[in-house]
Amino acid sequence: MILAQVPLATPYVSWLAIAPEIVLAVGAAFVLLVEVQFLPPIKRLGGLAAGVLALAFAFSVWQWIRVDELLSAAGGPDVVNQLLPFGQMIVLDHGSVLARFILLTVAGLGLAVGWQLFERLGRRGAEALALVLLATSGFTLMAASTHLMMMFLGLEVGSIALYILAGITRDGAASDEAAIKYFLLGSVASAVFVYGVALVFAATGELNILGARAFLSGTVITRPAVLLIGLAMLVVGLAFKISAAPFHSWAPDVYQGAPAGVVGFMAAAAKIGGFAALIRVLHTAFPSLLDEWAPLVAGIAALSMVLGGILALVQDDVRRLLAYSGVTHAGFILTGMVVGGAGAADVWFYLMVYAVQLVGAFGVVAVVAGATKGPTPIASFGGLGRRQPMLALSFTVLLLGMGGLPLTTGFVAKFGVFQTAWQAGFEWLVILAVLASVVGFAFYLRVVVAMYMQDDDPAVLQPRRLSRTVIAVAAVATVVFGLLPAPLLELAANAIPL
Amino acid sequence: MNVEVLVPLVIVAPLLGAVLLHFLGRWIGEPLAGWAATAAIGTSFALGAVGAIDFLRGMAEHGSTIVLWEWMPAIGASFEIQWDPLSALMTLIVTGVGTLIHVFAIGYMAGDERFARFFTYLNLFAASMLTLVLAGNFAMLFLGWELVGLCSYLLISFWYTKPSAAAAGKKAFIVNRIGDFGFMVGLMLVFVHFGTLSFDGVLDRAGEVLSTGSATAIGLLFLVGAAGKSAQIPLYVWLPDAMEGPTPVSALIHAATMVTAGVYVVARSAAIFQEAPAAGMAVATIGATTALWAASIAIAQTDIKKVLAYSTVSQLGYMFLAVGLGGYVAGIFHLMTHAFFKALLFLGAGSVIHGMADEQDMTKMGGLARHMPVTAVTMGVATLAIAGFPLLSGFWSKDEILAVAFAAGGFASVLYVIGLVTAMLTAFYMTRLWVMVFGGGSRWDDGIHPHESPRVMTAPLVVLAVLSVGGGLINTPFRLGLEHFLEPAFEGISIAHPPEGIGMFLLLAAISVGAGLVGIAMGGFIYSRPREVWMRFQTGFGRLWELWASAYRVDDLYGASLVVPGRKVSEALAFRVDLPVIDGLVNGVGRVFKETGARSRVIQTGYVRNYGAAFVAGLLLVIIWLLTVGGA
Amino acid sequence: MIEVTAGWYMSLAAVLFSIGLLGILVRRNALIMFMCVELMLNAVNLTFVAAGRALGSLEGQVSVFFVLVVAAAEVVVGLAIIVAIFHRRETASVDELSELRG
Amino acid sequence: MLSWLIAAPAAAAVVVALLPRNRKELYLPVGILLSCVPLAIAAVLFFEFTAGEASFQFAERVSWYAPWGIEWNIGIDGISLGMVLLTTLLFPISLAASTAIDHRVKEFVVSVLFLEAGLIGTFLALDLFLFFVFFEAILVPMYFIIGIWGSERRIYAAIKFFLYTAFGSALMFAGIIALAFFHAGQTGQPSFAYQDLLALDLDIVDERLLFAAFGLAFAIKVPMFPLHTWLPDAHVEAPTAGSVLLAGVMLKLGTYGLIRFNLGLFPEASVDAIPIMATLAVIGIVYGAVVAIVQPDLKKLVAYSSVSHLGFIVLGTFALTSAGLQGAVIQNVNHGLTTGALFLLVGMIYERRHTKKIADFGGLWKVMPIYSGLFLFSAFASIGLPGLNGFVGEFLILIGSYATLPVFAIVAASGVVLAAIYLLWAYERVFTGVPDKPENQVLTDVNAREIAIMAPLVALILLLGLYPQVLLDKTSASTEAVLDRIQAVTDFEVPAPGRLADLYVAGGDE
Amino acid sequence: MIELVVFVVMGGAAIVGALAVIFAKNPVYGALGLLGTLFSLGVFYVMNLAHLVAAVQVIVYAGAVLTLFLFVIMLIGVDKDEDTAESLRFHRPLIGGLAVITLLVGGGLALGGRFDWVPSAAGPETPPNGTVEALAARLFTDWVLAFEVTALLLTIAAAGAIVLAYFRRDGSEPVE
Repeated sequence: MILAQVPLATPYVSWLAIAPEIVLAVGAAFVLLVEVQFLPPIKRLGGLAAGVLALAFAFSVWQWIRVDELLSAAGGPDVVNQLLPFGQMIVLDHGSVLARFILLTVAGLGLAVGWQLFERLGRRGAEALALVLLATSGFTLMAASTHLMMMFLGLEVGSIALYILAGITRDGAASDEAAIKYFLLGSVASAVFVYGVALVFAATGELNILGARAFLSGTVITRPAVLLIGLAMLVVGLAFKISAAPFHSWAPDVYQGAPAGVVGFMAAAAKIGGFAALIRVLHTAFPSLLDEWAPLVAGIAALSMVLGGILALVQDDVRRLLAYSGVTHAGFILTGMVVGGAGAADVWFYLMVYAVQLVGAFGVVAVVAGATKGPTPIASFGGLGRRQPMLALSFTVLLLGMGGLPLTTGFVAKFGVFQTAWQAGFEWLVILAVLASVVGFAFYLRVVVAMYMQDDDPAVLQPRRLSRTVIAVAAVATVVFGLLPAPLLELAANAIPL
Repeated sequence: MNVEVLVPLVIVAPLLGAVLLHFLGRWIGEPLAGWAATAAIGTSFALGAVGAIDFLRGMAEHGSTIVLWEWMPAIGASFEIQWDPLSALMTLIVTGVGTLIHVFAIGYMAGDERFARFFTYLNLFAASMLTLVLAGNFAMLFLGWELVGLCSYLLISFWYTKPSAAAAGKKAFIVNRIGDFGFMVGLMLVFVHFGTLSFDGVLDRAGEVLSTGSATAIGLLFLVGAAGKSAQIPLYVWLPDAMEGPTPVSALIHAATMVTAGVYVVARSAAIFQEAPAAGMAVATIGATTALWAASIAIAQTDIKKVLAYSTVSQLGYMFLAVGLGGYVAGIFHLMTHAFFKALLFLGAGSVIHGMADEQDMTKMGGLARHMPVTAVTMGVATLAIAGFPLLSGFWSKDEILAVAFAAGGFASVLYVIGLVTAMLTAFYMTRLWVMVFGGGSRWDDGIHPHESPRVMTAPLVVLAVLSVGGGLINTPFRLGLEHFLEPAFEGISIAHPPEGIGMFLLLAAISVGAGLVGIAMGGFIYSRPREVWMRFQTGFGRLWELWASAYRVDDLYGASLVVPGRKVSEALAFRVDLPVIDGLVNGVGRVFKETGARSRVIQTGYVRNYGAAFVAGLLLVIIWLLTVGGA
Repeated sequence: MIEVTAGWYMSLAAVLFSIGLLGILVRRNALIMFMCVELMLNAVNLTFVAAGRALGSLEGQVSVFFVLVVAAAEVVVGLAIIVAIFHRRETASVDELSELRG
Repeated sequence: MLSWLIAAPAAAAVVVALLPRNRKELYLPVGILLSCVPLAIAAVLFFEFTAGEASFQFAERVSWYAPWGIEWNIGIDGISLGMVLLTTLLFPISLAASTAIDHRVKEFVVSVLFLEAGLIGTFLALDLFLFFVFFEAILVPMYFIIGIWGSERRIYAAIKFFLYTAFGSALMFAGIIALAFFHAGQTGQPSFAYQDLLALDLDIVDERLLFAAFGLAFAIKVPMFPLHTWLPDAHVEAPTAGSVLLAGVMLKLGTYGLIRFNLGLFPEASVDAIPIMATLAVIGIVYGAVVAIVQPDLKKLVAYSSVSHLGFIVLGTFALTSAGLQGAVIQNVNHGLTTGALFLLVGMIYERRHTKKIADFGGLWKVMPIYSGLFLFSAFASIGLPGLNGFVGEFLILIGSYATLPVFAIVAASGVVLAAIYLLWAYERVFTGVPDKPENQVLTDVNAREIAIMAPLVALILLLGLYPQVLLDKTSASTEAVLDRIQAVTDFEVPAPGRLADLYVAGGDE
Repeated sequence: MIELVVFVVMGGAAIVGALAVIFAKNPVYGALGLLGTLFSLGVFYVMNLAHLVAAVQVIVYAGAVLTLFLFVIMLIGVDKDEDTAESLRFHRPLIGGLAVITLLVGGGLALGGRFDWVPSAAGPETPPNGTVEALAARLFTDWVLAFEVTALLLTIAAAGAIVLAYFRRDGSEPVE
């Protein structure tokens, strides 16, 4: 009777739009089930996971092509439906597909460089694999969502998986501490984020990002306190995920305590998801408040670069160093956001580049951590240039790439965000940022110094060929795309949000 | 042969000699290397003489400029040669005296392990000096000017294992550089006024371009340079030390040729000085003062070469006096005769030293005339020449200078008197030298067997003695040969002359000859007596004599007032400013960063609730920002 | 007659949220900190419901469901972490987990 | 052709990197051999270069990433020609002087070759983005060269070098971005091309700020007083090749940049900045020389002498006269040759004695006559003895500077005196006297390899000293163009070199 | 009028419960305080016509979640007083300051009348009735994707709980 009264408007279902996520989710479930049923060697499961990622990637490529087609099509309600399926909960646009590319790549690389960890985990390796796949799907959803609750769900799927991964080895104080800290602070940040969602909902009556944008552009809000507080909470919740100062305090502890094999993935995935969401929130939903939030984002960026840089200078552990450097990178990337939607291309390029470097760098850290049974003080990299020349060279390239040395992708990325910010009139931020880059060199070079100019650490390293190769590939990519960045830049240039 | 081919070869010949000896000297060996070098400079002399014939004949009056190749066109500097009577005369002096000294050196340097290298340097010096005098622009003149300085450096420190020799070479170069500083600034002024450094461009237009002020500035700056090279007050201190070099070097460089470069430059720049009487007067004053100052030092020296060194300084002062007053011909004339007799004196001294087994202290000599007759006689001739004994070369040239000073009147009269006193002192100390070395009884130690030098050394002495006697005859008041010869080089310049009339000449000559004779008499009278007598004479002067003997302690003064404080400043800057302050600031920036980082670490306490507080604080900041500054 | 508008409820929610947030700062027992998070999520729910009523929109109430699910998932994982830690160290005070710092 | 010039050393580096591990003896010879390829290309370039043409020759311009307006935009003119030649020459030489490198030879050769590619690129780049890429990238190989193969305090020196210079260039980077957007603002299209940016019409305030940003980067590189303190550390710790390349080429990036970019792009600000730049230059000249006098370490002495010598170049640059600028350009090359020679010589003695302390030597002339001669020769070239190359540059600079900066020129001239003091005093202490220390008595004189290393430098020192026209002929058109532009854009009067001079030069040609 | 009374009473209870959570030394009291708050909110949901939500609130939160909490409290035996001595020097003043600032900001906004919780122009005056049917209609149409995504969440939670909290009975870790 009631069904008759309320004709259900079935939302448009686009299987393609969520095909990668379906593959990931099914793949994860499959990994768990196969493990329970057949107890296969972890290597098989790893192969399976790799296959899942590859398949998801293939679907993403298909998506990209489809998006091109749709955007060049004449338009009409069907096209809109296909671009915004599922009741406009998610969007199929270049940005979301690009996020999938990056996240899937990062997941694949992360598995490869951290493979030792998964082997070490034994039976629990399967769960870890599944969690990596699920986390990936969560962040891809987060990047694709055009609905704040959807975004929150994606965020939680990804984050909760990461909390678990942080504590997955259970092999000591550090891991526990990392897990509980990440979990508690992460939950608080999530709660703040979702409170922001509620406040924005209250102020605009919209949970949909596009709806909110339409509402804001058409309405003059006389007393916007609720809206602004909601925006603040959204920004802060996401700033936590990307570890921007002053919401970064979890990052060093978690990076240091979590198992080295997954930290790269954790760090990169959370950043990508966070920035993707930030782009949607700031650029898509709140372009009308650009004048309000741009200085705010600039301030967070500045604080991140300064505080992260200064604290990174005095770190003794490479993982903490990379964590603080991650804080500075959050600042650099935020620099590219102050301009509004046009800056998204530069942000995406930066994310692309940085994610690969980060995962590669943590791959090296994982190798060293494997030899030192956990801690990775800078001294443990001593003489790596002699002990593992290729590994050291790759690490050097990656570090210098993160530092933004010309001829690496890092430089192109920095240049991109800087020029964008300059264009937007944030000259002071750019000047601060270039100076912060120099500080960046100061701490990256400390590791390089250890590798090439100091005494050997006695620990014997046994990097797997797989991780060695992947790290080298990351380094090569850093240089090759640093010389010829045009393909990636063009890729990223598509990703300007609707 | 064409002059344009001939004259460049004047430089090329010794240069080729130097290059050849540099690479093959050791292989050629002794004494052939010396003869080869002599041949090179001899060739130069011959070429110069051939090239000068035109001037003697009165043809090609204006001389010619030969451009070889461009050097620094932006400042109008090419490798170009100015071939006019002045440069021709200088060429002949340099190569002529140089050839003789080369010959002498073959004997003097016999047995030295770096025999060939010595002649390399000598030839290189000749080439450099010829570059200086043949230069067609100031830049190239400066090239030669510096290269002779280099050779001087190399030759003074030829016996580099002797620390004093090495130090002396360095001192010579550095003091010269100080003079060069002035010279360079002068060149800057020249360029800024003329837009070129070419002699043609500068000297022909000096009158129309330069104001008196500019001309004075340039003249004074040139004087600084000249004072360095020609060892005038206050930059003369290097020359006495330069005696550390082998004696032929002292003869060639530090008596006959290089040190006269300053005089040459002033003469060459006559057009500029003509616009700046004050600068000229400064030159003359410096010259006269130096002449007296150095002479007073010379009288108290016991080292034979030191006496000659101060004598050189003093004589150069005469030349400055002359050219400063516009008596260019007189100056150049004295330059030439001085080259003859001072080279002779040095070579003679070298002969003595050679014969006395490297003894230089005159108090340990005496009575050498018996053992070294040729040396004694030739040196005697030179002594008389420098003392202004009538009809010898020094008489003519020095008298001309004094006469010019007398004729100039005014303040120059004072300079004239100074010159006269100096003439007397000159006669005194030269006689003293001769008598102490050759006269009286012997005072040398047992085991020394003085002997006359070999023919190869005495022959140049004889030739120079002849020149010292007769060289003055080319420019007597009765026959102004040199003046006519040089006239084309001083076109448009009013040259200062002695007073007209034979009577005047005789009067002035009588005065100066009188002064000379007094000096000779005193010197001869006192120093032919036993040692106690002249010691008593010397102590009669008390402290004054000591002051003279110690050369007025100028070296100490410079050391205390310039060298030591300079070094203190340098050390202070290097170790108290550069390292701690400037570098300290740089490192301080780094330290501030690290320190800030280290202090900031405490905010990362490791406690979750503390992190939460930071988070909340940030959140509140963001909210407050949006509610106030940023938004509504 | 004072009408209790949505604003009242939302103000109350704000107070509750603030208390929860404050609790994170003052407590060191992981369990209680976690309860504070639950408190905050409940404040969010109240906001959603109240706002939804005022706006005449059901979306608020629907959102509450998802917040609830998330809360439940967090509870499971969070308690698992706490149990795992307690298993080894016999404590639930996060103050004792402060080795990582600086 | 120019692309090949950049690619050749990079390719060489790859080749060396691919040499088998068990053929250690091959690394250095192959490296030397391959580094002669760019030299050959540069030589061809030199002879093909058209004298008297101010524009960029052999230019190549390909879009790199069009939306940002960055391009592969390279070309050569008179200002960079000499620097490219010097660079390609010094690399084979410094590699040949590196036989003392005994560990990680392959890495060393590879670093050096990459450094060469980067340096050539920096001199050729006309796109400011590209320029900055090269300008920064070269820090890395040099950092490794100092940090791995240096002496005791190498790490400190390497990091200081890297950070100091990177700090300097950071603001320039911001400036480059700003320039591109000024261009975008005026034409609608961002561009980093030097040729395009010359046409910019900048607000004077902006121009001054940009001048400062670029100037700081270059001033640190030069290095100008008081930003020079990284230099002595870097020089002292670097291996011979490092010091040679650092002093010979890398410092020239600063002076080159000042001429090319500061004078070229910011003429008005340049004119305004003359007092500051000239003051710092002159302080540098005197200060560097005074501090050099008492240095106890030969390398440090030469390092401070570089501070002094480069002050001349900056002075000549900002004198804005024809002679001054020509002098600056040629002095860039000259200083590379003479200081390179001095560092090579210090390196040779260091290899034999493992000390660079002046006090440890004495009387070397006796035991090493040829070496002493070479040292004396190089020292006099550095002192500025006419007939050798150092004189030509300094004399042109001094004479040229007087017209616009009389007081500065006079003070600067005192640097010439001081140069004689510090070098000759050091020479006296090291070479003259009797070799009384037993270690010094057994030293062997230079061998054939070392003579071969020095020979080209000695030859060029003489050639440029006696016939600088060989280079000036090709550079003067470009320097004149820079001055013409300044004259055209600002109200600064570039003093005429004097009508007479022109007359006589013309006369000399016939 | 009734609404006002209910609001004041239950609101007060909610706040008291919340304060109990953050100030009770014994976690058990804290949990009971939370229970009170949750229950109060359930009442508010009813008053806001969110019937299903209210039911779920009581069943899921009060019933399941809080029970789980109490269960864990008992399991790990932390049902004793917490040590409240502050070990961080500046922490107390810091949070005191933060609390004051929060109050000032909130109070300032409220007194300044700058709160406009929902735009007054928005929405019809008929409040939505949160019946099962109405909510289901939303959940399974436009929200269907979100609904499916919760499956991922629960899978993760399940897997996570096993991975983290499952220990072999012999105490030996499966890996290390």
